[in-house]
Amino acid sequence: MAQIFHRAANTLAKATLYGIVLLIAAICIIAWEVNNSYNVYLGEHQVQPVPFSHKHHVTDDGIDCRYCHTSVETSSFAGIPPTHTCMSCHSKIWVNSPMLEPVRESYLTDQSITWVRVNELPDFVYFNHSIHIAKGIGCTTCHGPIGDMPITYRANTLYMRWCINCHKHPWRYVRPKQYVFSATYKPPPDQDALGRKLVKEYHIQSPRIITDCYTCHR
Amino acid sequence: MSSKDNDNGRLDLVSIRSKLETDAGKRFWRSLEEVAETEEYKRFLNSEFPYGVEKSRSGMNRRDALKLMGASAALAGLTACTKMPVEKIVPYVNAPEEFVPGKPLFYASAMPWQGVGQGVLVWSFMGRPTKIEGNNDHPGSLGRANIFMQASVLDLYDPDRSQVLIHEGRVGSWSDFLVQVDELRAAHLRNQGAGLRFLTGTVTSPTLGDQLRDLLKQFPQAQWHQYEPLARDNTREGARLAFGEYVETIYKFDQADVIVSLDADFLFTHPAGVRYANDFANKRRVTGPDSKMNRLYAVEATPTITGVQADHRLRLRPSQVEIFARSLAGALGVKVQGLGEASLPNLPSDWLPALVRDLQNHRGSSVIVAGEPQPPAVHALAHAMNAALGNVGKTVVYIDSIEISPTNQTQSFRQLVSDMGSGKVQTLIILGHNPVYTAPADIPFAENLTKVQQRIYLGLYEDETSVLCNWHVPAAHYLESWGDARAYDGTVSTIQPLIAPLYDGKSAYELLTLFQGQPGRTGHTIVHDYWQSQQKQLSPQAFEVQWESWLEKGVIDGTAFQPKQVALRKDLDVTPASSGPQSSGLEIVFIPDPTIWDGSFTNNGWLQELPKPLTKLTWDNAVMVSPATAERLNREMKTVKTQGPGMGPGTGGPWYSPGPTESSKYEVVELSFQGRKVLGPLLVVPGQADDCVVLTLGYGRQRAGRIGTDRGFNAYSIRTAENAWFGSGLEVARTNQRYELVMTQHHFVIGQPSNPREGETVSAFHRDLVRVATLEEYRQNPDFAKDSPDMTTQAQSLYPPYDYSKGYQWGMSIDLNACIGCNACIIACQAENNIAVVGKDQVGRGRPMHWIRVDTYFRGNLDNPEIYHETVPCMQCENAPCEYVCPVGATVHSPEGINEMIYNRCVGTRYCSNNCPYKVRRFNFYLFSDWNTPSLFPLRNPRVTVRSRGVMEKCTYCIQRIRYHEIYAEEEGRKLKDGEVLTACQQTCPTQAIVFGNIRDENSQVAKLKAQSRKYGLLEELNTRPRTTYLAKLWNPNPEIKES
Amino acid sequence: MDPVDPVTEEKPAFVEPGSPWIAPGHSYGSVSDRIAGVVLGRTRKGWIFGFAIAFFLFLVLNYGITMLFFVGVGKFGINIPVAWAFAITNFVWWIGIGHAGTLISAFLLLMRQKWRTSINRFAEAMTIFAVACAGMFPLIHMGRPWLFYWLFPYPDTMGVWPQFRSPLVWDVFAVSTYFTVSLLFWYVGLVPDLATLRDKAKNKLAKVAYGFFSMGWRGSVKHWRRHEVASLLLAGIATPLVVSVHTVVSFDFTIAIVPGWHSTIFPPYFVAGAIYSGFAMVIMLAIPLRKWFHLEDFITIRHLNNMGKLLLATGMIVTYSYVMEAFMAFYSADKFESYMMLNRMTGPYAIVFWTLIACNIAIPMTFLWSYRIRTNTVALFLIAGVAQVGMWLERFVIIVTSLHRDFVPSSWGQFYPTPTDWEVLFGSLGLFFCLFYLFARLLPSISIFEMRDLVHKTAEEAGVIAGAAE
Amino acid sequence: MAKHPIYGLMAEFDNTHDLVAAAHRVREEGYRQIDAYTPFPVEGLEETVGFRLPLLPIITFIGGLTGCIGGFILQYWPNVIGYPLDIGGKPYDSWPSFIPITFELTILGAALFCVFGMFFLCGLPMPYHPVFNVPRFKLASHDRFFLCIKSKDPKFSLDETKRFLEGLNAREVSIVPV
Repeated sequence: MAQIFHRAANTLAKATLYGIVLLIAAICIIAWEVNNSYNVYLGEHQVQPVPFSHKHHVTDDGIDCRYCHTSVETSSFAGIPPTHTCMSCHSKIWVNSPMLEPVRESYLTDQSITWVRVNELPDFVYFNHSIHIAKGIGCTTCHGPIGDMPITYRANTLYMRWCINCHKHPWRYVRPKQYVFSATYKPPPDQDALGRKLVKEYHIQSPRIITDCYTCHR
Repeated sequence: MSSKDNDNGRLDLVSIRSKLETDAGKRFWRSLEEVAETEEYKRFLNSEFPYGVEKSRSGMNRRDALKLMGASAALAGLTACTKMPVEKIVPYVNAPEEFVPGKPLFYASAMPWQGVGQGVLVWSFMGRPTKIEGNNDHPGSLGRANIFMQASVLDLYDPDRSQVLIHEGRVGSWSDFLVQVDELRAAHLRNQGAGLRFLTGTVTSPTLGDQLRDLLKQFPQAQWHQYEPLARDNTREGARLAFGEYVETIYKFDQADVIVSLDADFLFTHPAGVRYANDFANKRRVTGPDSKMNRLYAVEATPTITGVQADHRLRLRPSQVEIFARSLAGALGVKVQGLGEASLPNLPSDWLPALVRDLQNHRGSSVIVAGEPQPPAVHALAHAMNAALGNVGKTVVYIDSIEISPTNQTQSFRQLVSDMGSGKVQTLIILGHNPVYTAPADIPFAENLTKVQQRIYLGLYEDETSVLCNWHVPAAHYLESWGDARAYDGTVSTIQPLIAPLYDGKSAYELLTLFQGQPGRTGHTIVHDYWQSQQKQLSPQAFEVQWESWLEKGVIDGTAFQPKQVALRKDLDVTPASSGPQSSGLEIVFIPDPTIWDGSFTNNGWLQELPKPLTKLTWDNAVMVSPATAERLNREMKTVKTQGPGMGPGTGGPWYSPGPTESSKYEVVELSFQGRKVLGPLLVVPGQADDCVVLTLGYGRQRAGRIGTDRGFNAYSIRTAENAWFGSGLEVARTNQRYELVMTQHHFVIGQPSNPREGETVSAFHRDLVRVATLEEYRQNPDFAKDSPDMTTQAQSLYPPYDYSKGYQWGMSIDLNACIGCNACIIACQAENNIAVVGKDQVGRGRPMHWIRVDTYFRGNLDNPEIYHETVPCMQCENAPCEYVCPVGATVHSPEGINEMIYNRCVGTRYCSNNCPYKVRRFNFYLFSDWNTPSLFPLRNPRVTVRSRGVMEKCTYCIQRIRYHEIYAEEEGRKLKDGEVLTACQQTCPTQAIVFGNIRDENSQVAKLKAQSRKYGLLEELNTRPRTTYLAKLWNPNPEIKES
Repeated sequence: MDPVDPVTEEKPAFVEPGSPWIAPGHSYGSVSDRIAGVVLGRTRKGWIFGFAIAFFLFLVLNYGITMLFFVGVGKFGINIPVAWAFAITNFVWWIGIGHAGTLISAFLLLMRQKWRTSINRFAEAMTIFAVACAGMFPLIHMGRPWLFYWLFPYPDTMGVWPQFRSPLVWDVFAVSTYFTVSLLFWYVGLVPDLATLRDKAKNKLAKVAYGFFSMGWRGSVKHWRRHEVASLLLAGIATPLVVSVHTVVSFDFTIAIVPGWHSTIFPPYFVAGAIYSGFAMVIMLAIPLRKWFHLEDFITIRHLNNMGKLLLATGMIVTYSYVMEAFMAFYSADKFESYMMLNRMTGPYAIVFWTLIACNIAIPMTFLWSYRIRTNTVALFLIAGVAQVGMWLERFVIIVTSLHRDFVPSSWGQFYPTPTDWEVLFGSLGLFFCLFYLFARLLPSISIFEMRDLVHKTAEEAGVIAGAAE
Repeated sequence: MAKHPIYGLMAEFDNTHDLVAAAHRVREEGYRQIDAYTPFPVEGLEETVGFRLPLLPIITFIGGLTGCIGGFILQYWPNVIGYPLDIGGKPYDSWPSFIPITFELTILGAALFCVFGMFFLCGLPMPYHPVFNVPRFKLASHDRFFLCIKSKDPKFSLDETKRFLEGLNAREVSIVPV
């Protein structure tokens, strides 16, 4: 009887088998990485109608978050500043800057500026800003180093797994209330001890309660 | 969420939509004229299925397929390896001041219903009204609402509302209309208003009344007619018969211990039904064996919401009610002329004497109520009896009529039509109420309408009347307009808009002001200026303060009418209008439909799909007869050949898949009444009086919209002015047609105890689902509702119980003794929780979506059974059987004891529903939520996820409300107070039968109710440990009456 | 029998004298050729015709599934309260059918039953195809089938996991394990036969294909020894597996509290029922197979008789279960259980219930006692068919009649099948037969090497080759 | 050791009796690198080809144990540590509910290890093998029995071994090229 396969087929067969295993592993790892960064625009600068710089306004000018995001302490929604807010300064400074043309146009034509949403959650997630502020979770905990962002980008995946991580261990992320709006706050080395103290002080509920599904989904 | 704010500080919806909706929005909003002529639009109008469902049934088109693929990819993308879609965010240019984005605002307003103002409180999210509640400050509401108030918000967003001004069948322009009005005004000014007529419904609005009076002054020859199909003419005429003038009767059910209803459905159809239900239930509220209850005797033809609550219910044909009233009056010693000597042959012998003794024992704390269907004589007798029993001033109070101009509307309408026929009317301005459809069959309104040269119709819809008019002006919904209306006790309620008119609709005020020659005035100025003119003593600044406070409360203080001293006429003569006893043939009875009323809510999907009390019929009306009459008819009916197309089959399927049709097909009969004929499916209703046939109004409409057109049959077509409520001489014949009726509860087992052995209703008691005792039995054995020890939740488990001893522990108590089965909770829940409407076909396939339902059970004999309503939301079992079978953990338990349903995790195995012993879970078999109709998007409650296809949903104890309050309490560093969180069903319940709260707090209302001995849980022997529990039903029968 | 072997063109070493499980006159070569000939011979018209019918039904299935995926699971006649109906009935039915294959190959192997040799291969194929059909149903009956992977444990972006207390997750593991193990078992058995086909094939493509899948099997002693050990081990673990799978499937019902589902008798009852329907299917496949491919020498009347007896035995267990179920319903004095049973017998679905009793008990239990009927291929085929229908109805009755009237009477309802229900039921038959037609055409329906072994043993026992081994 | 251009020598037998007898003789003669090829498993050959206690049961057991422990942890971890949730009022560690999956994964692990272990031990896949060079070897899957003495056997000598094999009632002895 004649050989059906060349003798190289033996090596090929074994190499294929091991290759398949390796390939699957590689696909899993790549998928994981892509899903955690590329798919959620992690660190990706969005093209906005106006190249608004948080770095400039927050760090250089020292404007408080709440000057623009007015309802962050009172409502689920932090609030996107109306054009009027921009114009309250920019009718006086940088009045001729070509970069600000869309802002002026919006104000004159009464047409809203359409921004690209950077930190976006699905519609079935009912995130509430005010309770996080009230319980000592700082802006930068979720929004990242906003004071260093010339163009705003997403600093965290905002995946449920990521949210749950904090809800399971709030003491790792909570900060004193006076630093909630600080863009430069760095957790102290004894964060764990401080966190546990703050959790008690701010009556942050037990992880079992705040990891409950209806905390965010309704 | 963006727009400029208009002068009212509220949002202009059009610009929101045009920004949010790109493609669909354009088509829908910018080219209405085109749309109006397209095939698509016609198809919508003729479509049998409500929003979106039709497409799901008949397959799909390319766009749907792409959309579904897109949707599924997007959904999957949340966890799978797909890039997230980029979203835009659009801020304001100038933010309105009172807004905090993401927080709701409340505005008080009022809904005119039967002309009477029903106080409402409207939730507004970012400028869009989404939910109606009752107004606490309003005497007719006390914070509660009925189904019509709850559902009215859907009408606001109804995509079928007329959106453009129509002139001679084509899209007209407002400026042309103004020119036309100017010409008419000029012409009529010349002829003193001769030939100028206004046709309105019942008017209680002081402002509108003022406008009309002004018009009649400007045009002395003009006339104002009022007509509503359910006009309370008998009540009015009864008062005039008794007292010689039109007065309004106010009943104080909170003072009444014995109540006799003579065909009166005062808990539901009365304009003050919400308030009366509250007062009535308060007198039946039992806290322990020492509590007292009122006693209700009801004499009526077909079981109504009120009659079902009666401790003694007597089935009588409407014509016999009058005889009963006369016998009762005689027995009570009322001395009036023409009382007569007739007596009822089939009245149980102990009934009348026992009732008389009971009434006489409760002089001053009893009340006799005559229902609108009864002739004026019965009303007069009721007044006389109340006077004789010393009730006047105690349980019965008289006030001036709350109407601007109380009239006998039937006469007024008849006169208008005869004038139209004789050519005396040149200009007719119709303010709503669709008279072409609702006119009595013997008053040829439609035929004579075309003899009027200028016919102007202000209406919400393009309907039967609008097509016969030269001008159809789209009306503004009450949530879009300024106005006012009097409550049942005369209190003026203000109506303020929550949103700018979606389709540039006009209110009646704005239309009349044109004829007044003041075209520039807005609705706001009209109402504001009228009230300013009434408060001349106030400076303009002081008035503004006053005005703001009125608007805030929704009522104008001190406008309630004071009790009026009236005396019975000495010469009161109640001789029957028609001589001789009623013939013994079949009697026809017309009642307003318990869900779509007189046809004004025909195009409301929520109300169409709402199961009617008792019959649980949806999407149709029926020819209702008692079981005995059905048997008799079955023997005696002759078969006729019908002309025309008949009723059609309802819905159906091919032979190999008949669907539910065969079992739910009902025999279509032909009704002939005074020479007019109508076809309708025959439906047996236990508890109805024999030998009468009951029809509900509001169906069979030719032009109602995609929801309401061609549903059921038109009872108006055989309803005459003379026999507006009932009449004898009806003939019924068989047609050999069958028609599918769709019900959410199957009564096929009633009266057939042999097969299957245990009927639906029998087993409800066998299974202890409804627990009931008389007050006497309860006093002797307060624990009658308790489970026997071997069946309680103390069942042994190998597992340790879960620890529910910390934090809030939510629970609910439903008092079956207070529940009157009015369905308000169902609609409130539907509005609050974005529950989809699925259509008749899907309901017929057993797929309704209501999260809370009202089960009806019958006990006792078939002819006059006791009837029980049981409201069933999710039981929120602590040991929930649904949870441990879910493969993905989409339903889990919260530490606060709520059985959670997470839609976005659900993959739709439906195992949880199978394992739910209460069957309270609802499944989106198709894409039931309407994702295609832009006008419905702003209706949705933004705090509740709109469910997609293939997910389970169920009652959540309104978790969005709990969380909302919980979060703000947490921020304030305090605990929630009892009563701070109200579920939607609880908030609207007119009788406060539903109470929700923290059961761990011993002082909470719910904990106290649960501590009562009447408390029981459904199917507790399954060890489900339900958090929703019931308080057993109690009857308070008269011991002197022995009923079989 | 031709004394000359067509391959070697020599007289075979010996021909066996025949035994209950094989007709006389076969040699190693003749059995190899006969069975391989089915695969390597020309395609017959009858095969094309049968395959075309099955493929048409398969297209019907595709249509039904496409509609389900695009329009919604509402295409089924399901509702609340009957949220499960045809799809789950089909699932349980197909899974049950699968059981006979594993039982024959594993359990009978452990029991050293020689007669399994000629039926195990196609019975195992039947198992795999049946489980494939079954596995499809839980997927298509989901409301959002595109999220099926949420039932598998993997580290997702949500940080959540399947709910491991749910019998549906147990199903996922049980069915996928069952499918995997059955496939492996089948493949392990096929490898030597694939080598035979490789060596016999004339066509280059067939040679490569069979060569690829036989992986270079050369029948070495070490191969055979490991093969035997592996087969035994697999048989040893597949036997508890097969029992566990239908036990887990029965947990779908017993874990629930629905009257008519919540019953401790279900696991053995379901396993017995599964074997019952499985053997019925084996019979229904064996009879045409032996006739059309002329395999009567290998699948003898005695085989059919034995399978008939097994059908009878499992049928009796099923009968006992029915009786016990009814008895316990009334004996328990549980009002829900007793009503459920009464409703099954006299309610709207009574006709289905009594048809099931007729199909599963009355007809088979009456006729299968007769040797003449068990050995009459037409009668046996018909009885197996009746039992098959009966078993489908049994699942339907369990699922639908229990659900349609459960605890709260106001929520009682009815189930009416829709066209889609029928499409996927008959469509799944199409899928099954498509696969089976392909199998019968492309792979040996009877294990060749085991038949050679049987020839050897038969000859040995008859003394044709005395004491060969020792 | 000298490199041989051939793989070995292959003797063909008509029946098992001859094959087994020959195999015994070959072993007695001192050959150790032997293999036999048969169309079905033939008893009594393992010792002659030097087959020791099979590893397979141990591999299978390890597979089963892995599946068992892994399966239980897979369920225990998310339910008790990873994301504990109240499911129907049951305790987080409701281990009886975890048994079915643990069992199924035990079976799965055992089966996978068993089958892949078998192929691994057999050295499969090996589509090319010198024995296939023997023209009549295709009968090894038909009705003939082959005995091969590999050239790497220290005692192997082409001529001697061939002669020896031919004396064993072999039907034919052929050279197996590499």
